[in-house]
Amino acid sequence: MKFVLDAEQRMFGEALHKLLAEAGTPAVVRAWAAGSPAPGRALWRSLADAGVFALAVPESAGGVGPLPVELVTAFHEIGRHAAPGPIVETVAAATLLGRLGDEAPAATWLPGIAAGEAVVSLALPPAVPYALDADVADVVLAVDGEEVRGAAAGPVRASLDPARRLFPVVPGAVLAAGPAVRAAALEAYDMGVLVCAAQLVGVGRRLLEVTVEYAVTRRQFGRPIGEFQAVRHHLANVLVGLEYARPLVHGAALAAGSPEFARDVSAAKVAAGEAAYAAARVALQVHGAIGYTDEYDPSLWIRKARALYTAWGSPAEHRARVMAALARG
Amino acid sequence: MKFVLDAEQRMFGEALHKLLAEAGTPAVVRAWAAGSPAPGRALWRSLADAGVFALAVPESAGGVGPLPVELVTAFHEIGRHAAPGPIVETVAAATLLGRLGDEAPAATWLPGIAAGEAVVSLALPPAVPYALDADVADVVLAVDGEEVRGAAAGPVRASLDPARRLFPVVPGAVLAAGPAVRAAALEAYDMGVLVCAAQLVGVGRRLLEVTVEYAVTRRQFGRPIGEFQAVRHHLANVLVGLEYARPLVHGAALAAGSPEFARDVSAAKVAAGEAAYAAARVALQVHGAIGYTDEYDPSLWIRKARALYTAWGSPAEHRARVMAALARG
Amino acid sequence: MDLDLSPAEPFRAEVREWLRANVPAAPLPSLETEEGFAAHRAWERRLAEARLSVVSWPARYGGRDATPLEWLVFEEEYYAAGAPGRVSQNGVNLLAPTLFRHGTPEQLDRVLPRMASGEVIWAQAWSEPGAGSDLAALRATATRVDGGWLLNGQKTWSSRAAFADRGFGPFRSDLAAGRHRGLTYLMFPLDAEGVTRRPIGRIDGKPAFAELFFDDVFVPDRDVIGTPGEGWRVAMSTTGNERGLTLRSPGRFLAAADRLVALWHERADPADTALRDRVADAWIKARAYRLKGFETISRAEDVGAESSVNKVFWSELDLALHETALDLLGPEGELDGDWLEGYVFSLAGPIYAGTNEIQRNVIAERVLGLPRAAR
Amino acid sequence: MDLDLSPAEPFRAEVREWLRANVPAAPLPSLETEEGFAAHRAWERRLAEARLSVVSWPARYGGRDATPLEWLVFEEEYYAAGAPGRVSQNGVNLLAPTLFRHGTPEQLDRVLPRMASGEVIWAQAWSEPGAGSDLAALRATATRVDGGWLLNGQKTWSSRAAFADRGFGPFRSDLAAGRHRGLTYLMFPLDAEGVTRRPIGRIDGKPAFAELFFDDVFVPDRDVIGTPGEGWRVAMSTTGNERGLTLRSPGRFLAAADRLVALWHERADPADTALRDRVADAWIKARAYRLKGFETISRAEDVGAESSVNKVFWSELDLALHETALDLLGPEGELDGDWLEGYVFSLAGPIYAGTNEIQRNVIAERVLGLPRAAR
Repeated sequence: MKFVLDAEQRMFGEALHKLLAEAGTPAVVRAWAAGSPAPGRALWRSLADAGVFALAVPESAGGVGPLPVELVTAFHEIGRHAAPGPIVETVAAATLLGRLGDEAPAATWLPGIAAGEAVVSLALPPAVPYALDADVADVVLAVDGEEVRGAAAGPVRASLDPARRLFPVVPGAVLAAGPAVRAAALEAYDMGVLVCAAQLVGVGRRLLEVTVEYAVTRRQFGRPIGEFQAVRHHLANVLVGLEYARPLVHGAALAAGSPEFARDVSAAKVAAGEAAYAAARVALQVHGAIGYTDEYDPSLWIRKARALYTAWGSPAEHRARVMAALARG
Repeated sequence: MKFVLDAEQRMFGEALHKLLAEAGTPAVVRAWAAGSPAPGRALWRSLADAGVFALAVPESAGGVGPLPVELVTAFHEIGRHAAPGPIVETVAAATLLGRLGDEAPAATWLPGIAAGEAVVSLALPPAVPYALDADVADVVLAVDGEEVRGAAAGPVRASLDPARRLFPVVPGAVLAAGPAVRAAALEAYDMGVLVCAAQLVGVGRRLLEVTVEYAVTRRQFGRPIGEFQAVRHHLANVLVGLEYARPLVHGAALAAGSPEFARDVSAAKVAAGEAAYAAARVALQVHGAIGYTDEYDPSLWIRKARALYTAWGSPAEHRARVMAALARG
Repeated sequence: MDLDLSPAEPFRAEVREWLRANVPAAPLPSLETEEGFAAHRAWERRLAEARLSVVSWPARYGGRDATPLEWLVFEEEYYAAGAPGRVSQNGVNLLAPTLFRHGTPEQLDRVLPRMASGEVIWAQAWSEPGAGSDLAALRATATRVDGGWLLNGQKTWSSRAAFADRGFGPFRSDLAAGRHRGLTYLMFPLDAEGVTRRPIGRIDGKPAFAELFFDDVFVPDRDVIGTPGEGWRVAMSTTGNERGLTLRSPGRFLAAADRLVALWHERADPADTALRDRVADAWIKARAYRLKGFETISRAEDVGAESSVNKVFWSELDLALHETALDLLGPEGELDGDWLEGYVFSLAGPIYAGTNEIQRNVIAERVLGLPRAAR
Repeated sequence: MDLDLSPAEPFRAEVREWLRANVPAAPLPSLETEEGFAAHRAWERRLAEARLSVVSWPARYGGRDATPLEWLVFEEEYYAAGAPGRVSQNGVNLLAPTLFRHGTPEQLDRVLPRMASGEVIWAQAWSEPGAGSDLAALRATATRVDGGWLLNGQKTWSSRAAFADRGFGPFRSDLAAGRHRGLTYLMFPLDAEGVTRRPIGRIDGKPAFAELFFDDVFVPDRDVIGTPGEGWRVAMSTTGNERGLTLRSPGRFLAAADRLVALWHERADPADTALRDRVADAWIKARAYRLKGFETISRAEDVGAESSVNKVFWSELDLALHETALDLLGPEGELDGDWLEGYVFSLAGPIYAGTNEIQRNVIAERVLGLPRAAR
């Protein structure tokens, strides 16, 4: 039993951290929100070159996956750097396509996903009713009961996080149908919830990092605000929340394929969502007015934390899934 | 509109505060818990002499009531000094008897209640399934649907608050029956909830008083602990909670007899219970180990706050009553 | 003790009727846009024509000498009717009380009527980079010159300053004096020579406030409020208003809580007691805030440190209420709309007008009597 | 990365089987009574006979050299079986690690086997009136005499000391030295000449701890742990144990959370999502604590300040879990019983072993690297 990332997994995370830091994601996110997806698409391809998307694609379709532990390692960094785009949705779509049984749509899209050439958005109602960034996606999939359809994007709905462009879907041609779709959709949802939780932990971690940095440098009433016990204790509580969300995410990743996967990804999403949102509230409170401004970078993570808090299932929905699983014993 | 106690009401409260302070209630409470009710009975009579119980008894039966504002003024002091005994239950019983329509039981008990000669305990299931201090009471009433019965006390059940001795009831002779009982029991419950809420605000206020005093005098790491921001902010939050519970209690008292009474006493109980329990948690945390000891007086209020938090209806039950009232519009 | 609101009922009826007849059917464009700002200014004129823009003011300045109870009732009706946000609120709630307390008759006659009519919209200019909640650290200067003062330096987080007409706030007029001394409280035009304003996007991108840069901006003596050098005292005398009832009247939260209850009945699963309890708490707290308001106006004495108690309570109530709404909306919660706008607005509550941490320090010292502590 | 527990499964099976066969059907009388204390001591002997009282110790002292994973598994099984509380836990979790680190071979051979068998029950004697979380303020003294030391002064909040056999803790041996210097760590008999113990009632009245008064109590040199004057370092080297995993193993909370889930299924209205969400949170947090434990033992390095993170988490989890149970029980919640006992116990969590406020300071400084602050 060794319940920590092994050396290779750690190096993979550090490499992504370096890649994303050098990409200067804040500018990429602002461009994405402003409707200029080019830098985001470039970043997408470098994530693919680093092997991120292949982690979700089965070997049979040119990938190396599914590798849930490596995926949560990647999404921790993706959240930490607020990388834009339907990354969660594309990974969930890869899981969906890989599980359909029906080879045709898998063969059409999975190699492109693994290579970073296919940006996929996905609507998975009821928890995921809108397709994220559908205007930028190469394909939009919409699951409806036992059908997977190609879909067109309706009029955009603005989100609290301007880098999240949400679209109602207009279902088109049926790509796959049958009971296998229902099972595949459930697996896709669980995988989406898992990587969304990992992303939230990364978002919370960055918020803690920047807020600690601010508390050390910003002075008020003649001393660094990090000396005030109220600030210190707020930040300590944020750390505690994140420290206990991470093992739930890792534990859920290791439960992939087991009957506990759904229960464990829901537990991870609850803890990660609460920890990241608490981190956002404290980041805002400690930064004060400047944290409340669009132009100051912490706003990118503060908005994302709140948006992801209810995305891919609200905490209440996931608590209900946990208790339902426990009821079944 | 003058939504503050008038001079006479303030003086009444101050007189009770003086009376209870001079009575040395902590010793009375400890004796009561140890099974020596004599000092408590003496205090009961002096509360009656001060006019407390007459406030709940209609003039027709030798009282001056019902006077809800004066009652909550009294119960604020009763909670502040942790006076022991079924005081809430006796007031609720007076309301029940006064509303029965049936004169016989009212004539039998109300004059004695007003005079402080009759200590009454009451079971009002489901929210009040046990009769408090039934062994000390002169009469135990048990409401069951459309019947009021005299009742005997079953074996005592120990409470977290040793001054609260709870007894299952063994129903006896029917004292009154009919639809009027149901209506009277509801009014009795609402009155009990109201004065219990007032008592909770008094309990919370005393806990804040003693904890502030402790924080000013107790030194750690070379300074009064009241200088530490964590302690200061805990105590400030307790004050805020109590400051907004009080007007809800007063507002509910003024709503007596109106269709909003049930809704408003429930709102008051929720706010008073949360504020008093928060005061107890902070009192314990600020006092540290000494607050966790039986022999140190704050424990009297810390235990009472938790016990009353779920007595006369849990916060959840009262939130449900509020929302039900709002649903009816 | 009583809760007899009947003395204010005739006024309530008049206000309700007027609002029913006059509140625009469609919501005005956002206050934080140029177009919306103009629309809200026009709305203030209509309120003024009905003598409803500043009901608690003396009639000679455009008010109708309403009692505090009548004012609370007006606010309840105003927000219950879903009437537009008050673009003039910083002037009405922060500058006007300052003038009533420290202004000259000439200033009152000159400033108040045009404020009441919406002809002049005022922006508060207090905070500076490096001096948020810490007013004593202000550095923008007012230098004595013949017949007036020259303003230099920078202010920030000036609400509405992107589109407002005039500003007000304390400037450092005596560099030698101590942190709290040597401040002078001034009114100045935002379109004057030497004033540069840079709109700042709120966390949702809307330009809700602005940075102001001053380069030898001349202000005549008649626009000094109170005694030069006494600006700290002048400023402090109204911080209570900002934290207390006037800026956040109970009516605002009663209306929001009622809307939340309606949203719950409309959208939520009645069996979902987790949400139900949070909705109930929002309604209970809004009601507590209303009753506390009646308590406050029933007492003669000044609210003082009680305004800090108020501020902690309403800011946390407002945030919790809107978080509950977003959670109730589930995946719709992050989408643009009234609830999200209200949530974004509520996020600022615990920060501005003195962070809640500072308010808790004030409560600890001035209300609870805990020893003064440096930290 | 993996969660492969199979290496510990044979041991788990053995422990489960032994507990199934040996855990008393009826719960023992409360540990905090003389009768219950004796019963729990006898239970420790039975555990020792099966070499299950100190599984992680070396065999020569009565253990079986269990791996950290095997120890976690033992704790899971132990609490899942509802086995009695561990009357010897202060010796096993606090004194033993100190001896392993600082004790002499002679001390290890003399003290540990009789601790493992329950023959000698140890009480921790650290706190003093006026020195709770602030060990540097200790005033009880150890005076050098021929062949040993004389103890004088007072200790308090000594858990189990009402009925225990021996105590251990730091005493001030050099009054001249600074706050953290001049302490000597000693073991002493509680029934010795000159020791007076006054049981102190816990908030529920049970004598869970005691005050100790020392009047020239002689302690031979062989009962000094580590170097005289180095007691601070000796004491600090095990505070991590008290805050960390060893005193509050995940098994304890996993079992409590499972019991809460069972209580919810048995007693709660399934539609009551408010309670359901709190039950879910308790289960999720207990599971998080378990996984964090696996993480901790998977890392080689010392836990250090992480034990402060642990302590804040488990103490708040334990309290929230028991508050949920009492609320779920409604009017029964205040009645004496296992849940109330657990609640009373959980109330002490945020206070002892260094209050959570102090733990947050430690986290802020040692984990987050915030500037050191006096307050």
